[in-house]
Amino acid sequence: MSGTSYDQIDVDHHVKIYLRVFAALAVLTVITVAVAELHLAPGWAIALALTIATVKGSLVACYFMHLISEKKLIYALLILAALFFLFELILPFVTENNSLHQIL
Amino acid sequence: MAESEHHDHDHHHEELGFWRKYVFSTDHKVIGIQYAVTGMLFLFFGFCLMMLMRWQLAFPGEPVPLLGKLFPRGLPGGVMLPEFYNELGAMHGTIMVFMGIVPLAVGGFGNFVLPLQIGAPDMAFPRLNMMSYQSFLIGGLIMFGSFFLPEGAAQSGWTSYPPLADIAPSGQTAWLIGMVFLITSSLLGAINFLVTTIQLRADGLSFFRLPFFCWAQFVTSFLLLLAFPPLEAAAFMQLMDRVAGTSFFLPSGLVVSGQALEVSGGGSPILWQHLFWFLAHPEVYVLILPAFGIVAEIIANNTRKPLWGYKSMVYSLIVLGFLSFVVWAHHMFLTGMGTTMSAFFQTTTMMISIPSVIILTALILSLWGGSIRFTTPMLFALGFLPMFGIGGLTGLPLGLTAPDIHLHDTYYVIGHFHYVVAPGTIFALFAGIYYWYPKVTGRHMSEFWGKVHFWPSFVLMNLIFFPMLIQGMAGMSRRMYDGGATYAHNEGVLYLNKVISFAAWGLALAQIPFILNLFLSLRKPKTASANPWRATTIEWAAPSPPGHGNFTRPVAAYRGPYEYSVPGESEDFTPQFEPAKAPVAAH
Amino acid sequence: MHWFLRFPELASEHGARLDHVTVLVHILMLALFIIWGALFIYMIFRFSQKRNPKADHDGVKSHLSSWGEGAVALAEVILLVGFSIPLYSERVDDLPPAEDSVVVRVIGEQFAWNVHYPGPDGVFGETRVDLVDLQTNPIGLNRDDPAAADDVVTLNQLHLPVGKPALIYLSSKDVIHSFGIPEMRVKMDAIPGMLFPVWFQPIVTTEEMRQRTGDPDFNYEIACAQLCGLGHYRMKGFVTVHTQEEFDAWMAEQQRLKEEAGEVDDFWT
Amino acid sequence: MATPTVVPIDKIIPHTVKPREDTGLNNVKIGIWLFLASEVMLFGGLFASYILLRVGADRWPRGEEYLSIPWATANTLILIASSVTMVMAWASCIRKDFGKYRLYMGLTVLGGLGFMIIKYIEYTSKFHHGYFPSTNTFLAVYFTLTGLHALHVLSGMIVNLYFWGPGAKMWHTEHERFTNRVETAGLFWHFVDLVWIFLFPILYLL
Ligand code: HEA
Ligand code: HEA
Ligand code: CUA
Ligand SMILES: [Cu+2]
Repeated sequence: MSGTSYDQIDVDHHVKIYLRVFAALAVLTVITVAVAELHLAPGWAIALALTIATVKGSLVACYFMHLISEKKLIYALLILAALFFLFELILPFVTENNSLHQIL
Repeated sequence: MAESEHHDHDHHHEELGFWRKYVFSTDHKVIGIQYAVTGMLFLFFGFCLMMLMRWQLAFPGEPVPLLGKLFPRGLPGGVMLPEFYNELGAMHGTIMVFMGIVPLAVGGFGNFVLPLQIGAPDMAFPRLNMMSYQSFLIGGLIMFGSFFLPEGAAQSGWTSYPPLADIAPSGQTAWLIGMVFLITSSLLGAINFLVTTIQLRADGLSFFRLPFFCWAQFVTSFLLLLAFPPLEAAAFMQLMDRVAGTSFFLPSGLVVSGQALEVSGGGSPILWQHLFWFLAHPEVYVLILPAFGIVAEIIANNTRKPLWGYKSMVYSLIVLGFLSFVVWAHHMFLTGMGTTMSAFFQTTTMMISIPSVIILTALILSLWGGSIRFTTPMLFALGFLPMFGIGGLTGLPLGLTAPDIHLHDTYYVIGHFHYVVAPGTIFALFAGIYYWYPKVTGRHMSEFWGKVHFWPSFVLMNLIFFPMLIQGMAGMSRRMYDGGATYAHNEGVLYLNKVISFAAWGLALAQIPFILNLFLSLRKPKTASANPWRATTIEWAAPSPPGHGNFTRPVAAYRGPYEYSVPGESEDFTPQFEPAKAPVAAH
Repeated sequence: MHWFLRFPELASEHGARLDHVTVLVHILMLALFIIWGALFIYMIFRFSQKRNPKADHDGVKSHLSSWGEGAVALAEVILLVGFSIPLYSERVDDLPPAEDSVVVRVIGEQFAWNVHYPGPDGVFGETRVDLVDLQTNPIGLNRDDPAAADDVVTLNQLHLPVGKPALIYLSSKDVIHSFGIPEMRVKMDAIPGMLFPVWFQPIVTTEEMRQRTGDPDFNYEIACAQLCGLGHYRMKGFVTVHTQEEFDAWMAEQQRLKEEAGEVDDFWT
Repeated sequence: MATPTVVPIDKIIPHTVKPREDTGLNNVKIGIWLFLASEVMLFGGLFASYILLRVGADRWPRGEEYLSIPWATANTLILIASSVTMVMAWASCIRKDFGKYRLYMGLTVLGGLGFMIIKYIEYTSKFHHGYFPSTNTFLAVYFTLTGLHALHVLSGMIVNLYFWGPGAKMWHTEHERFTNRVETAGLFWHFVDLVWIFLFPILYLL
């Protein structure tokens, strides 16, 4: 958002979007809960729940955090962070041989 | 923070009181000095701990002379207890890494030099800068204070592996809390450095005109920013394990001294190691990159020619930064890793050695065709090169799993990394101190005593650390309270323990000229000009020492950072901040 | 080519290859250090201010250094692919078949190594945490389990026959230890809650090694390599490598002792 | 030569308010995003640990065995709503409508407060049932993750409260800078919301 002078921002348009996003988020929240009540197979349940969460997260990031119209530098930064975040998520999967649970 | 209305009457043009000026200052130069002095004090403290350890290693079980009365807890009757030895080891490592080198190299040099080199009036967030220092100080004091806990300081190694660390006495809790403060400090610092470098560069100072030192700080800050949080998460979890009785790192059914441990279990000790090394491998590059930066500046200045291969050095730096996040498990080869995983981490480890080779080669080749001045900073910078060479090269066998089976957790590892950090980074830091001292204080340090400092230090460092490689090859494990005397296979190398210890104490003596030089030079008259080394980078455009807001005139960059000995120029240096004499046609 | 590295005595089958890789890496390191170092020293003298008062703006023009860096990379690739990866993969993945090896469990504790042999029946008796008793039953062996009847448990004494793979399953009761026998070139962490196999084939008996080193008291030692608390430095075990006959005799002796002692274990040393 | 007063340093530092030309951003904006990047790594470490512990566990309870989904759903909606009021507060800054700003910012703080109260109710009810972090790994993860998140909510509330109250003085003196500050606080607040959006299904629903 920064960069554009504040006088040029069409606030009313923004506000309209915020309200729509709010509605979408609320609906998606209800859907996540409803889906969880279905007790799907774990794989599907996880995939679905995380997909919905990702959609919700993206909405927050894109509209509330104005990522949709952000500067290149911020994108570069976030791509970097995302990359390292992925490195981090390799972490549980490089732990082999983690199967024995009793000591003796 | 008292709004001190204290007025100076001795005609200093200052409206800031003593507290605001020296203690709660937001001036990057003051904060840099605070960081550097605190860092040096901690280095000195870590050094003292090490000398105590070396007594025990050289003369296992014999009472330490003089000190017995002072530390009745750890040295009853002067004889060191094994617990106390472990405390010394863990705290030596922690203090040197997190409270010595990082604050000095990044907090000190970074804070003082970086804004000056990019022509900025200060850091982007001065108040955050102050908080960063204060957070460091609190963390440091907690760590220091933990020695006075009834059961002493942390004693599970600087790596704090659980379950040992989970069931260790309360010093470990202090260690964790201290770490959280230190991490917070580094995060705040890193954000500040990054924003400063991105936003406050002077006109014309494009990224590829940045001095190499700035690049090194820039990449270092990224490492700090992105590698520290996982350790923070791990520290929280270990704290929960210790305080709230969780079992993040404790598997079910532990039996400690014949007693079943009353915890829910289900955790994984390996998890800590992953999170720790995810930080700690990038962390070791945090220790070395600023050193590269300092050495590069000094080499360019003292050879009177540009750095050779500046661009490839910068690219190597960036690649190094990236790769440092995917090699962490080379510290964990012997934790039951399978072929695939170990092959992956071996390969990345070998890959990461290549950018280091490129940087080192470029630094060495920069000497070619130069006109080398053997000033004290240059001596330390030159000493750095082969020392880092030995340290880096000994990393190679450790990075290959097969040799690592034999070498893991032996003194070979100790030798490896001390070569990189002690005659490596510490030498670079000494070089930097001698180099920027005139800028910081307006005074010169004595060249003669500088050389008296360098030569013995150089010899003794090698006498300390080379024998460690031999001991390690013989199979001597690290963290041995009796220096490995229990084991028959160490017999042939035990005599080296004494050699090393005497060399270490000798090294202490060799620092006396430095300490005296550092402090006594402060009493000399301020004779340093703005640019005593006839250097090209922008920090030398500011007066020595720089005042409030740093520069007395607007600065901009007109060329690359190291335009030394430009053909056709009358002087052998063409500062970055001097406009071209005969203006070239505008583009 | 071993002279310049001070390795401990060598007593395992794979050890020679491990040493070989180590030597190769060190040759690479030495070569680099000498070449770069020679260049470095030459330049320090050649380009001192005295000899070269005026610096040359451009410096080196050749691109030889890229070749040098390329060569380093190539050497590393060869070390990786040709030596280290295959050797390590054999260590962790090509476990010898249990029937051809001596299978032993080693359980670390602060500050000792418990060694558990399955006995002649080749089956380990059940061990349970709730049966652990520091003095009489450190590994919680369930003595009512028929498979446990002939199990042999020793403290800090690992007996192995020469020339036969020893397959050791490592774990720990309390904190992380590391099981290392320098002469055998093995080392592996013993982590509570995890079970890692380690294997090696001893090729020199203790007796032979005593002759070779001229030290009548020589013993192979298990050295704990991971900081495990205040007694880490003295967490030492012994490995005795017998001939097969001696080993069988030792095992028979243990069985006899067991019978004599009935339920009471008196072989803790 | 004598300069009796020194210009405060924040007045000399460029780009505190106005964006730099080549990056198009002001200092604070980059700073907060860098901070959020580090937060991503912090929670990433915790998520990674959660995955590792869960995959390695013999049995992992479903959230509903211990936790209350209705309360958590309510909390999710509250937090989302407070994110909306937060952007509205920012929009009011741009509209230069101080009354609205006060209203929306106040609502945001109240949203945070509501969230914390519900968290408090949840925590105490766990404790009453004898569920503690030490009970099992699931609860350990639950308390650590939500606890750390709650700390973030708390710090966000403190910042917002400051801008609602004393910090709002800047509205009149340096309006643009103030607007930037609100935006920055908002970015943090939305991030906290975003983390919760992931925590909710992971801890309560799966
Ligand atoms: C600043 C610190 C630093 C640096 C830069 C490095 C650099 C490297 N390290 Fe090191 N390392 C540590 C600090 C560091 N390390 C620490 C602290 C530990 C131990 C932690 C603990 O367990 O407590 C450790 C441990 C450690 C291990 C684990 C060992 C074990 O526990 O078993 C490994 C394994 O792969 C490793 C590998 C490497 C490699 C491949 C590099 C490479 O990046 C090196 C690349 C460099 C070169 C290859 C040199 C090239 C130079 C020349 C070609 C020129 C020669 C020059 C002249 C003659 C003038 N290191
Ligand atoms: C940056 C890191 C760093 C540095 C610089 C050092 C420096 C030194 N270290 Fe250390 N060390 C570690 C990090 C470091 N170490 C770590 C991480 C471990 C592992 C811990 C563990 O097992 O968990 C370790 C372990 C370790 C051991 C092994 C202990 C064991 O395994 O039982 C030994 C043994 O000799 C040792 C010795 C030394 C020596 C002789 C120095 C010397 O080089 C010291 C030289 C120091 C100086 C030259 C400082 C000079 C500074 C001044 C003089 C400042 C003065 C200024 C003022 C007073 C204003 N260190
Ligand atoms: Cu067991 Cu060290
Ligand atoms: Cu490493």
